[in-house]
Amino acid sequence: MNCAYRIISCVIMGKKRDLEQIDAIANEFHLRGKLREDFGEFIEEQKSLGYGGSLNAKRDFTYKELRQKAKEFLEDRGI
Amino acid sequence: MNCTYRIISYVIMGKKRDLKQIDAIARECNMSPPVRKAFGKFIENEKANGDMGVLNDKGDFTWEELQQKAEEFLNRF
Amino acid sequence: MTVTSVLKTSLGSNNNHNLDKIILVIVQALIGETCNQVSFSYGDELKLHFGEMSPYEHPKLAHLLKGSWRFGARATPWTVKHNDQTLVVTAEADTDEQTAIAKEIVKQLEHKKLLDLTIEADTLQLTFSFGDNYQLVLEPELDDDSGLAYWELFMPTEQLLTVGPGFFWGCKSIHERY
Amino acid sequence: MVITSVISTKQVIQPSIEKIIPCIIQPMIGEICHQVSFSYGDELGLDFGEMSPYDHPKLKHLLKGSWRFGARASPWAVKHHDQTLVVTAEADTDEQTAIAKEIVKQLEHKKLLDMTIEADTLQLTMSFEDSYQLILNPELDDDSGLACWELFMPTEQLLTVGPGYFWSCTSIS
Repeated sequence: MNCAYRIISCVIMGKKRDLEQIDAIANEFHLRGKLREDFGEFIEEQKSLGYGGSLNAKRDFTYKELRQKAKEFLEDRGI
Repeated sequence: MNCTYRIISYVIMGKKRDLKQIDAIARECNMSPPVRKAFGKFIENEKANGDMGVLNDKGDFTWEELQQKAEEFLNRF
Repeated sequence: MTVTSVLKTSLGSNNNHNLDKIILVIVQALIGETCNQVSFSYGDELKLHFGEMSPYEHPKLAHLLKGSWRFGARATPWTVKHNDQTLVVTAEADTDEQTAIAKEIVKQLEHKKLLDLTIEADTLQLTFSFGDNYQLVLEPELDDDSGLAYWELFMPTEQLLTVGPGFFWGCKSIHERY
Repeated sequence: MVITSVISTKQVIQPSIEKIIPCIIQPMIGEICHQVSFSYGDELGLDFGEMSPYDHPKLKHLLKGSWRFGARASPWAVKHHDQTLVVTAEADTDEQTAIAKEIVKQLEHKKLLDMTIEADTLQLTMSFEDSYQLILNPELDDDSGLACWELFMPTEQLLTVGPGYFWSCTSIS
Protein backbone atom coordinates (compact mmCIF):
# COMPACT_ATOMS: atom_id res chain seq x y z
CA MET A 1 0.00 0.00 0.00
CA ASN A 2 1.40 3.35 -0.98
CA CYS A 3 1.09 6.65 0.80
CA ALA A 4 -1.93 7.75 -1.20
CA TYR A 5 -3.91 4.75 -0.07
CA ARG A 6 -3.14 5.25 3.58
CA ILE A 7 -4.40 8.80 3.43
CA ILE A 8 -7.84 7.59 2.35
CA SER A 9 -8.61 6.73 5.93
CA CYS A 10 -7.87 10.28 6.96
CA VAL A 11 -11.14 12.02 7.40
CA ILE A 12 -11.94 15.70 7.90
CA MET A 13 -14.57 18.17 6.88
CA GLY A 14 -15.71 21.75 7.21
CA LYS A 15 -17.51 21.33 10.45
CA LYS A 16 -21.26 21.74 10.27
CA ARG A 17 -21.46 23.25 13.72
CA ASP A 18 -19.05 26.03 12.81
CA LEU A 19 -20.82 26.81 9.54
CA GLU A 20 -24.24 26.73 11.15
CA GLN A 21 -23.07 29.17 13.80
CA ILE A 22 -21.55 31.50 11.24
CA ASP A 23 -24.75 31.37 9.18
CA ALA A 24 -26.95 32.00 12.21
CA ILE A 25 -24.90 35.01 13.29
CA ALA A 26 -24.74 36.26 9.69
CA ASN A 27 -28.54 36.14 9.62
CA GLU A 28 -28.80 37.98 12.90
CA PHE A 29 -26.55 40.77 11.62
CA HIS A 30 -28.10 40.76 8.13
CA LEU A 31 -24.88 39.59 6.51
CA ARG A 32 -25.95 37.96 3.26
CA GLY A 33 -24.14 36.80 0.15
CA LYS A 34 -20.73 38.35 -0.16
CA LEU A 35 -20.77 39.83 3.34
CA ARG A 36 -21.47 36.44 4.90
CA GLU A 37 -18.59 35.00 2.86
CA ASP A 38 -16.26 37.79 3.98
CA PHE A 39 -17.29 37.22 7.58
CA GLY A 40 -16.21 33.54 7.40
CA GLU A 41 -12.84 34.62 5.96
CA PHE A 42 -12.52 37.30 8.63
CA ILE A 43 -13.08 34.78 11.44
CA GLU A 44 -10.51 32.38 10.01
CA GLU A 45 -8.06 35.24 9.56
CA GLN A 46 -8.54 36.35 13.16
CA LYS A 47 -7.59 32.82 14.27
CA SER A 48 -4.46 32.80 12.14
CA LEU A 49 -3.45 36.21 13.47
CA GLY A 50 -3.60 34.89 17.02
CA TYR A 51 -6.96 36.44 17.93
CA GLY A 52 -8.63 33.05 18.25
CA GLY A 53 -11.46 32.05 20.54
CA SER A 54 -11.64 30.02 23.72
CA LEU A 55 -13.80 27.09 22.53
CA ASN A 56 -11.00 24.54 22.08
CA ALA A 57 -7.27 24.06 21.55
CA LYS A 58 -7.71 25.02 17.88
CA ARG A 59 -8.82 28.45 19.10
CA ASP A 60 -12.31 28.14 17.61
CA PHE A 61 -14.91 30.57 18.89
CA THR A 62 -17.87 30.25 21.23
CA TYR A 63 -21.19 31.60 19.98
CA LYS A 64 -20.81 34.66 22.18
CA GLU A 65 -17.32 35.31 20.84
CA LEU A 66 -18.59 34.98 17.27
CA ARG A 67 -21.26 37.61 17.91
CA GLN A 68 -18.57 39.91 19.26
CA LYS A 69 -16.48 39.25 16.14
CA ALA A 70 -19.46 40.06 13.92
CA LYS A 71 -19.70 43.46 15.59
CA GLU A 72 -15.96 44.05 15.06
CA PHE A 73 -16.30 42.94 11.43
CA LEU A 74 -19.03 45.49 10.80
CA GLU A 75 -17.27 48.26 12.71
CA ASP A 76 -14.07 47.74 10.72
CA ARG A 77 -16.07 47.96 7.53
CA GLY A 78 -17.62 51.18 8.70
CA ILE A 79 -21.21 49.92 8.54
CA MET B 1 -56.53 50.46 -42.55
CA ASN B 2 -58.16 47.56 -40.78
CA CYS B 3 -59.12 47.34 -37.13
CA THR B 4 -55.98 45.45 -36.15
CA TYR B 5 -53.77 48.20 -37.46
CA ARG B 6 -55.57 50.93 -35.59
CA ILE B 7 -55.20 49.12 -32.31
CA ILE B 8 -51.40 49.24 -32.65
CA SER B 9 -51.44 52.87 -31.75
CA TYR B 10 -53.21 52.15 -28.48
CA VAL B 11 -50.77 52.18 -25.70
CA ILE B 12 -51.12 50.93 -22.11
CA MET B 13 -48.99 49.36 -19.46
CA GLY B 14 -48.92 48.08 -15.88
CA LYS B 15 -48.27 51.35 -14.20
CA LYS B 16 -44.88 51.54 -12.56
CA ARG B 17 -46.09 53.72 -9.74
CA ASP B 18 -48.76 51.22 -8.72
CA LEU B 19 -46.39 48.26 -8.88
CA LYS B 20 -43.69 50.06 -6.93
CA GLN B 21 -46.17 50.98 -4.22
CA ILE B 22 -47.39 47.41 -3.91
CA ASP B 23 -43.77 46.18 -3.78
CA ALA B 24 -42.83 48.74 -1.14
CA ILE B 25 -45.80 47.90 1.07
CA ALA B 26 -45.09 44.18 0.64
CA ARG B 27 -41.51 44.78 1.81
CA GLU B 28 -42.70 46.91 4.71
CA CYS B 29 -45.06 44.13 5.83
CA ASN B 30 -42.51 41.33 5.22
CA MET B 31 -44.73 39.63 2.65
CA SER B 32 -43.14 36.70 0.82
CA PRO B 33 -43.27 36.94 -3.01
CA PRO B 34 -46.41 34.76 -3.38
CA VAL B 35 -48.17 36.76 -0.68
CA ARG B 36 -47.14 39.99 -2.42
CA LYS B 37 -48.60 38.58 -5.64
CA ALA B 38 -51.84 37.65 -3.89
CA PHE B 39 -51.96 41.14 -2.37
CA GLY B 40 -51.88 42.67 -5.87
CA LYS B 41 -54.81 40.42 -6.81
CA PHE B 42 -56.61 41.35 -3.62
CA ILE B 43 -56.33 45.06 -4.36
CA GLU B 44 -57.55 44.58 -7.92
CA ASN B 45 -60.39 42.43 -6.58
CA GLU B 46 -61.40 45.09 -4.07
CA LYS B 47 -61.65 47.60 -6.91
CA ALA B 48 -63.72 45.19 -8.99
CA ASN B 49 -66.08 44.76 -6.03
CA GLY B 50 -66.65 48.48 -5.87
CA ASP B 51 -64.36 49.15 -2.91
CA MET B 52 -62.48 51.89 -4.72
CA GLY B 53 -59.66 54.15 -3.66
CA VAL B 54 -59.81 57.93 -3.91
CA LEU B 55 -56.58 58.48 -5.92
CA ASN B 56 -58.33 58.92 -9.28
CA ASP B 57 -61.58 58.17 -11.05
CA LYS B 58 -60.34 54.65 -11.85
CA GLY B 59 -60.57 53.91 -8.13
CA ASP B 60 -56.84 53.50 -7.60
CA PHE B 61 -55.56 53.77 -4.06
CA THR B 62 -53.47 56.31 -2.22
CA TRP B 63 -50.44 55.16 -0.25
CA GLU B 64 -52.37 55.40 3.02
CA GLU B 65 -55.28 53.44 1.58
CA LEU B 66 -52.90 50.73 0.36
CA GLN B 67 -51.36 50.48 3.82
CA GLN B 68 -54.82 50.13 5.28
CA LYS B 69 -55.66 47.45 2.68
CA ALA B 70 -52.45 45.56 3.48
CA GLU B 71 -53.42 45.39 7.13
CA GLU B 72 -56.90 44.16 6.23
CA PHE B 73 -55.42 41.61 3.81
CA LEU B 74 -52.93 40.20 6.30
CA ASN B 75 -55.42 40.10 9.18
CA ARG B 76 -57.72 37.87 7.21
CA PHE B 77 -55.02 35.40 6.18
CA MET C 1 -40.81 22.65 12.02
CA THR C 2 -43.30 20.11 10.70
CA VAL C 3 -44.35 22.50 7.98
CA THR C 4 -40.73 23.13 7.01
CA SER C 5 -39.98 19.46 6.61
CA VAL C 6 -43.10 18.89 4.52
CA LEU C 7 -42.02 21.71 2.23
CA LYS C 8 -38.52 20.28 1.93
CA THR C 9 -39.88 16.96 0.74
CA SER C 10 -42.04 18.56 -1.90
CA LEU C 11 -39.13 20.74 -2.98
CA GLY C 12 -37.04 17.64 -3.39
CA SER C 13 -39.38 15.93 -5.79
CA ASN C 14 -40.51 19.04 -7.64
CA ASN C 15 -37.14 20.56 -8.07
CA ASN C 16 -35.51 17.47 -9.37
CA HIS C 17 -36.49 17.95 -13.04
CA ASN C 18 -33.47 19.31 -14.76
CA LEU C 19 -31.34 20.63 -11.91
CA ASP C 20 -28.21 19.06 -13.37
CA LYS C 21 -28.75 20.76 -16.74
CA ILE C 22 -29.64 24.13 -15.22
CA ILE C 23 -26.58 24.22 -12.98
CA LEU C 24 -24.24 23.33 -15.83
CA VAL C 25 -25.66 26.08 -18.03
CA ILE C 26 -25.23 28.63 -15.25
CA VAL C 27 -21.62 27.66 -14.47
CA GLN C 28 -20.62 27.03 -18.09
CA ALA C 29 -18.18 29.95 -18.22
CA LEU C 30 -16.18 28.52 -15.30
CA ILE C 31 -14.87 25.69 -17.48
CA GLY C 32 -11.46 26.62 -18.86
CA GLU C 33 -10.59 28.83 -15.89
CA THR C 34 -7.58 28.06 -13.70
CA CYS C 35 -7.82 27.28 -9.99
CA ASN C 36 -5.48 30.03 -8.80
CA GLN C 37 -5.87 29.36 -5.12
CA VAL C 38 -7.10 26.71 -2.68
CA SER C 39 -8.00 28.13 0.72
CA PHE C 40 -9.95 27.31 3.86
CA SER C 41 -12.56 29.37 5.61
CA TYR C 42 -13.87 29.05 9.18
CA GLY C 43 -15.11 25.52 9.84
CA ASP C 44 -12.36 24.17 7.55
CA GLU C 45 -14.57 24.91 4.57
CA LEU C 46 -12.74 24.17 1.33
CA LYS C 47 -12.68 27.07 -1.12
CA LEU C 48 -11.39 27.12 -4.69
CA HIS C 49 -10.63 30.45 -6.35
CA PHE C 50 -10.81 30.69 -10.13
CA GLY C 51 -10.41 33.50 -12.65
CA GLU C 52 -9.14 36.98 -11.99
CA MET C 53 -7.67 37.49 -8.50
CA SER C 54 -8.35 40.67 -6.53
CA PRO C 55 -8.07 41.73 -2.88
CA TYR C 56 -10.97 41.47 -0.44
CA GLU C 57 -12.63 44.80 0.30
CA HIS C 58 -12.75 44.43 4.08
CA PRO C 59 -9.82 46.40 5.59
CA LYS C 60 -8.71 43.45 7.71
CA LEU C 61 -8.73 41.12 4.71
CA ALA C 62 -7.17 43.51 2.21
CA HIS C 63 -3.93 41.49 2.11
CA LEU C 64 -5.83 38.36 0.94
CA LEU C 65 -6.77 37.63 -2.65
CA LYS C 66 -9.99 36.13 -3.93
CA GLY C 67 -10.98 34.82 -7.33
CA SER C 68 -13.72 36.23 -9.53
CA TRP C 69 -15.25 32.72 -9.22
CA ARG C 70 -15.20 31.30 -5.69
CA PHE C 71 -16.40 27.80 -4.99
CA GLY C 72 -17.21 26.90 -1.37
CA ALA C 73 -17.75 23.23 -0.45
CA ARG C 74 -19.64 24.15 2.77
CA ALA C 75 -19.73 21.06 5.05
CA THR C 76 -19.90 18.53 2.18
CA PRO C 77 -17.36 15.67 2.20
CA TRP C 78 -14.91 15.81 -0.68
CA THR C 79 -12.40 13.56 -2.38
CA VAL C 80 -9.28 14.32 -4.41
CA LYS C 81 -8.24 11.87 -7.12
CA HIS C 82 -5.17 11.77 -9.32
CA ASN C 83 -4.90 9.41 -12.29
CA ASP C 84 -8.03 7.68 -10.96
CA GLN C 85 -6.32 6.99 -7.66
CA THR C 86 -7.93 8.46 -4.54
CA LEU C 87 -5.51 10.72 -2.68
CA VAL C 88 -7.80 11.74 0.15
CA VAL C 89 -11.41 11.33 1.28
CA THR C 90 -12.90 13.61 3.90
CA ALA C 91 -15.87 12.89 6.14
CA GLU C 92 -17.31 13.58 9.57
CA ALA C 93 -14.39 13.04 11.98
CA ASP C 94 -11.58 15.55 11.98
CA THR C 95 -8.47 15.29 14.11
CA ASP C 96 -6.22 18.28 13.63
CA GLU C 97 -3.61 16.09 12.00
CA GLN C 98 -6.05 14.62 9.46
CA THR C 99 -7.31 18.08 8.63
CA ALA C 100 -3.79 19.30 8.05
CA ILE C 101 -2.95 16.40 5.72
CA ALA C 102 -6.11 16.76 3.62
CA LYS C 103 -5.60 20.53 3.34
CA GLU C 104 -2.08 19.89 2.09
CA ILE C 105 -3.20 17.33 -0.50
CA VAL C 106 -6.02 19.39 -1.99
CA LYS C 107 -3.50 22.21 -2.56
CA GLN C 108 -2.27 20.12 -5.51
CA LEU C 109 -5.25 21.52 -7.43
CA GLU C 110 -3.69 24.99 -7.39
CA HIS C 111 -2.71 26.32 -10.83
CA LYS C 112 -4.61 23.51 -12.57
CA LYS C 113 -7.05 24.32 -15.34
CA LEU C 114 -10.66 23.22 -14.93
CA LEU C 115 -11.46 21.02 -17.93
CA ASP C 116 -14.93 19.79 -17.07
CA LEU C 117 -17.64 19.93 -14.46
CA THR C 118 -20.40 17.37 -14.11
CA ILE C 119 -23.30 16.96 -11.71
CA GLU C 120 -25.16 13.73 -11.19
CA ALA C 121 -28.94 14.24 -11.35
CA ASP C 122 -29.89 11.70 -8.65
CA THR C 123 -27.06 11.92 -6.12
CA LEU C 124 -26.00 15.53 -6.85
CA GLN C 125 -22.41 14.26 -6.90
CA LEU C 126 -20.30 17.08 -8.31
CA THR C 127 -17.08 16.31 -10.16
CA PHE C 128 -14.45 18.86 -11.15
CA SER C 129 -11.96 17.51 -13.69
CA PHE C 130 -8.67 19.38 -13.81
CA GLY C 131 -5.59 19.27 -16.03
CA ASP C 132 -2.91 16.69 -15.22
CA ASN C 133 -5.65 14.14 -14.44
CA TYR C 134 -6.78 15.59 -11.14
CA GLN C 135 -10.37 15.35 -9.92
CA LEU C 136 -12.23 16.87 -7.01
CA VAL C 137 -15.46 15.06 -6.14
CA LEU C 138 -18.17 16.31 -3.77
CA GLU C 139 -20.69 13.82 -2.46
CA PRO C 140 -23.53 15.63 -0.66
CA GLU C 141 -25.39 13.79 2.08
CA LEU C 142 -28.95 14.06 0.80
CA ASP C 143 -30.41 13.04 4.17
CA ASP C 144 -28.44 15.64 6.10
CA ASP C 145 -30.72 17.80 8.22
CA SER C 146 -28.35 20.64 9.12
CA GLY C 147 -30.05 22.93 6.62
CA LEU C 148 -26.68 23.89 5.16
CA ALA C 149 -26.28 24.16 1.40
CA TYR C 150 -24.13 21.47 -0.24
CA TRP C 151 -21.99 23.97 -2.04
CA GLU C 152 -22.06 27.53 -3.31
CA LEU C 153 -20.42 29.49 -6.07
CA PHE C 154 -19.77 33.22 -6.13
CA MET C 155 -19.74 34.25 -9.79
CA PRO C 156 -18.27 37.22 -11.69
CA THR C 157 -21.84 38.18 -12.60
CA GLU C 158 -22.16 39.24 -8.93
CA GLN C 159 -24.50 36.31 -8.35
CA LEU C 160 -24.36 33.60 -5.75
CA LEU C 161 -25.39 30.12 -6.90
CA THR C 162 -26.42 27.72 -4.15
CA VAL C 163 -27.18 24.01 -4.40
CA GLY C 164 -28.83 22.12 -1.55
CA PRO C 165 -30.06 21.19 0.92
CA GLY C 166 -31.94 18.50 -0.99
CA PHE C 167 -32.69 19.33 -4.60
CA PHE C 168 -33.16 23.01 -3.91
CA TRP C 169 -31.08 25.43 -5.91
CA GLY C 170 -31.06 29.20 -6.00
CA CYS C 171 -29.22 32.04 -7.65
CA LYS C 172 -29.32 35.58 -6.33
CA SER C 173 -27.41 38.82 -6.04
CA ILE C 174 -24.32 38.72 -3.82
CA HIS C 175 -25.24 42.19 -2.57
CA GLU C 176 -28.57 41.17 -1.06
CA ARG C 177 -28.68 42.40 2.52
CA TYR C 178 -32.12 41.52 3.84
CA MET D 1 -24.56 51.48 1.61
CA VAL D 2 -21.73 53.57 0.16
CA ILE D 3 -19.72 50.43 -0.45
CA THR D 4 -22.63 48.77 -2.21
CA SER D 5 -22.98 51.58 -4.70
CA VAL D 6 -19.25 51.62 -5.45
CA ILE D 7 -19.43 47.94 -6.29
CA SER D 8 -22.46 48.30 -8.49
CA THR D 9 -20.73 50.85 -10.72
CA LYS D 10 -17.96 48.36 -11.49
CA GLN D 11 -18.07 46.57 -14.83
CA VAL D 12 -20.32 43.58 -14.21
CA ILE D 13 -20.06 40.57 -16.45
CA GLN D 14 -23.34 39.64 -18.09
CA PRO D 15 -24.65 36.13 -17.58
CA SER D 16 -25.61 34.02 -20.61
CA ILE D 17 -29.22 34.84 -19.93
CA GLU D 18 -30.41 33.63 -23.35
CA LYS D 19 -29.21 30.10 -22.50
CA ILE D 20 -29.92 30.01 -18.77
CA ILE D 21 -33.54 31.23 -18.72
CA PRO D 22 -34.88 28.82 -21.39
CA CYS D 23 -33.19 25.95 -19.51
CA ILE D 24 -34.88 26.91 -16.23
CA ILE D 25 -38.34 27.35 -17.71
CA GLN D 26 -38.06 24.31 -20.00
CA PRO D 27 -40.70 22.25 -18.11
CA MET D 28 -43.28 25.00 -18.78
CA ILE D 29 -43.15 24.41 -22.54
CA GLY D 30 -46.21 22.41 -23.55
CA GLU D 31 -48.35 23.80 -20.72
CA ILE D 32 -51.66 25.52 -21.46
CA CYS D 33 -52.26 29.18 -20.65
CA HIS D 34 -55.48 28.62 -18.70
CA GLN D 35 -56.01 32.20 -17.67
CA VAL D 36 -55.02 35.71 -18.65
CA SER D 37 -55.62 38.15 -15.83
CA PHE D 38 -54.64 41.56 -14.54
CA SER D 39 -53.35 42.59 -11.19
CA TYR D 40 -53.17 46.04 -9.57
CA GLY D 41 -51.32 48.44 -11.83
CA ASP D 42 -52.77 46.63 -14.87
CA GLU D 43 -50.00 44.07 -14.64
CA LEU D 44 -50.51 41.31 -17.18
CA GLY D 45 -50.52 37.83 -15.66
CA LEU D 46 -50.59 34.46 -17.43
CA ASP D 47 -51.42 31.30 -15.48
CA PHE D 48 -50.22 27.94 -16.76
CA GLY D 49 -50.34 24.36 -15.52
CA GLU D 50 -52.47 23.07 -12.69
CA MET D 51 -55.04 25.61 -11.45
CA SER D 52 -55.86 25.94 -7.76
CA PRO D 53 -57.70 28.54 -5.64
CA TYR D 54 -55.88 31.31 -3.76
CA ASP D 55 -55.50 30.71 -0.02
CA HIS D 56 -56.81 34.12 1.06
CA PRO D 57 -60.50 34.01 2.10
CA LYS D 58 -61.39 37.01 -0.09
CA LEU D 59 -59.69 35.47 -3.13
CA LYS D 60 -60.99 31.92 -2.78
CA HIS D 61 -63.15 32.32 -5.90
CA LEU D 62 -60.07 33.08 -8.00
CA LEU D 63 -57.76 30.47 -9.46
CA LYS D 64 -54.01 30.59 -9.93
CA GLY D 65 -51.75 28.41 -12.03
CA SER D 66 -48.82 26.31 -10.84
CA TRP D 67 -46.80 28.53 -13.23
CA ARG D 68 -47.62 32.22 -12.88
CA PHE D 69 -46.03 34.70 -15.24
CA GLY D 70 -46.15 38.41 -14.38
CA ALA D 71 -45.14 41.02 -16.96
CA ARG D 72 -44.57 43.68 -14.28
CA ALA D 73 -44.47 47.11 -15.95
CA SER D 74 -42.83 45.92 -19.20
CA PRO D 75 -44.54 46.92 -22.45
CA TRP D 76 -45.92 43.95 -24.35
CA ALA D 77 -47.29 43.13 -27.77
CA VAL D 78 -49.56 40.39 -29.09
CA LYS D 79 -49.05 39.00 -32.59
CA HIS D 80 -51.16 36.61 -34.59
CA HIS D 81 -49.81 35.15 -37.85
CA ASP D 82 -46.96 37.69 -37.64
CA GLN D 83 -49.45 40.54 -37.57
CA THR D 84 -49.36 42.82 -34.54
CA LEU D 85 -52.73 42.93 -32.78
CA VAL D 86 -51.76 45.30 -29.99
CA VAL D 87 -48.71 47.07 -28.60
CA THR D 88 -48.69 48.57 -25.12
CA ALA D 89 -46.47 51.32 -23.79
CA GLU D 90 -46.34 54.23 -21.36
CA ALA D 91 -49.63 56.06 -21.89
CA ASP D 92 -52.83 54.42 -20.71
CA THR D 93 -56.28 55.82 -21.17
CA ASP D 94 -58.93 53.60 -19.65
CA GLU D 95 -60.30 52.78 -23.07
CA GLN D 96 -56.92 51.71 -24.45
CA THR D 97 -56.31 49.56 -21.39
CA ALA D 98 -59.66 47.87 -21.83
CA ILE D 99 -59.04 47.07 -25.48
CA ALA D 100 -55.56 45.65 -24.92
CA LYS D 101 -56.84 43.55 -22.02
CA GLU D 102 -59.52 42.14 -24.29
CA ILE D 103 -57.10 41.31 -27.11
CA VAL D 104 -54.52 39.51 -24.95
CA LYS D 105 -57.33 37.27 -23.66
CA GLN D 106 -57.04 35.48 -27.01
CA LEU D 107 -54.04 33.65 -25.51
CA GLU D 108 -56.32 31.81 -23.08
CA HIS D 109 -56.47 28.03 -23.59
CA LYS D 110 -53.53 28.14 -25.97
CA LYS D 111 -50.59 25.82 -25.51
CA LEU D 112 -47.15 27.36 -24.98
CA LEU D 113 -44.84 26.03 -27.69
CA ASP D 114 -41.65 27.99 -27.12
CA MET D 115 -40.11 30.74 -25.04
CA THR D 116 -36.95 32.58 -26.11
CA ILE D 117 -35.04 35.53 -24.72
CA GLU D 118 -32.79 37.82 -26.70
CA ALA D 119 -29.34 38.25 -25.14
CA ASP D 120 -28.87 41.99 -25.82
CA THR D 121 -32.38 43.44 -25.69
CA LEU D 122 -33.86 40.90 -23.24
CA GLN D 123 -36.85 40.74 -25.57
CA LEU D 124 -38.94 37.78 -24.43
CA THR D 125 -41.03 35.89 -26.96
CA MET D 126 -43.64 33.37 -25.92
CA SER D 127 -44.95 31.39 -28.87
CA PHE D 128 -48.36 29.79 -28.56
CA GLU D 129 -50.31 27.40 -30.76
CA ASP D 130 -52.48 28.81 -33.54
CA SER D 131 -49.60 31.18 -34.42
CA TYR D 132 -50.02 33.53 -31.47
CA GLN D 133 -47.06 35.31 -29.89
CA LEU D 134 -46.69 37.41 -26.79
CA ILE D 135 -43.64 39.66 -26.87
CA LEU D 136 -42.19 41.60 -23.94
CA ASN D 137 -39.86 44.46 -24.69
CA PRO D 138 -38.28 45.47 -21.37
CA GLU D 139 -36.93 49.01 -21.11
CA LEU D 140 -33.28 48.43 -20.26
CA ASP D 141 -32.71 52.06 -19.27
CA ASP D 142 -35.69 52.11 -16.93
CA ASP D 143 -34.71 53.28 -13.45
CA SER D 144 -37.84 52.27 -11.53
CA GLY D 145 -36.01 49.28 -10.01
CA LEU D 146 -38.87 47.01 -11.09
CA ALA D 147 -38.06 43.62 -12.59
CA CYS D 148 -38.75 43.12 -16.32
CA TRP D 149 -40.86 40.07 -15.56
CA GLU D 150 -41.22 37.29 -13.02
CA LEU D 151 -42.32 33.69 -12.99
CA PHE D 152 -43.61 31.73 -10.02
CA MET D 153 -42.75 28.10 -10.63
CA PRO D 154 -44.20 24.82 -9.27
CA THR D 155 -40.80 24.13 -7.72
CA GLU D 156 -41.62 26.81 -5.10
CA GLN D 157 -39.10 29.09 -6.80
CA LEU D 158 -39.49 32.60 -8.12
CA LEU D 159 -37.54 33.39 -11.28
CA THR D 160 -36.96 37.11 -11.82
CA VAL D 161 -35.39 38.83 -14.81
CA GLY D 162 -34.32 42.44 -14.47
CA PRO D 163 -33.88 45.21 -13.80
CA GLY D 164 -31.20 45.22 -16.48
CA TYR D 165 -29.35 41.97 -17.07
CA PHE D 166 -29.73 40.83 -13.49
CA TRP D 167 -31.63 37.61 -12.95
CA SER D 168 -32.33 35.54 -9.86
CA CYS D 169 -34.08 32.37 -8.85
CA THR D 170 -35.04 32.18 -5.20
CA SER D 171 -37.04 30.00 -2.87
CA ILE D 172 -40.53 31.31 -2.12
CA SER D 173 -41.38 28.90 0.71
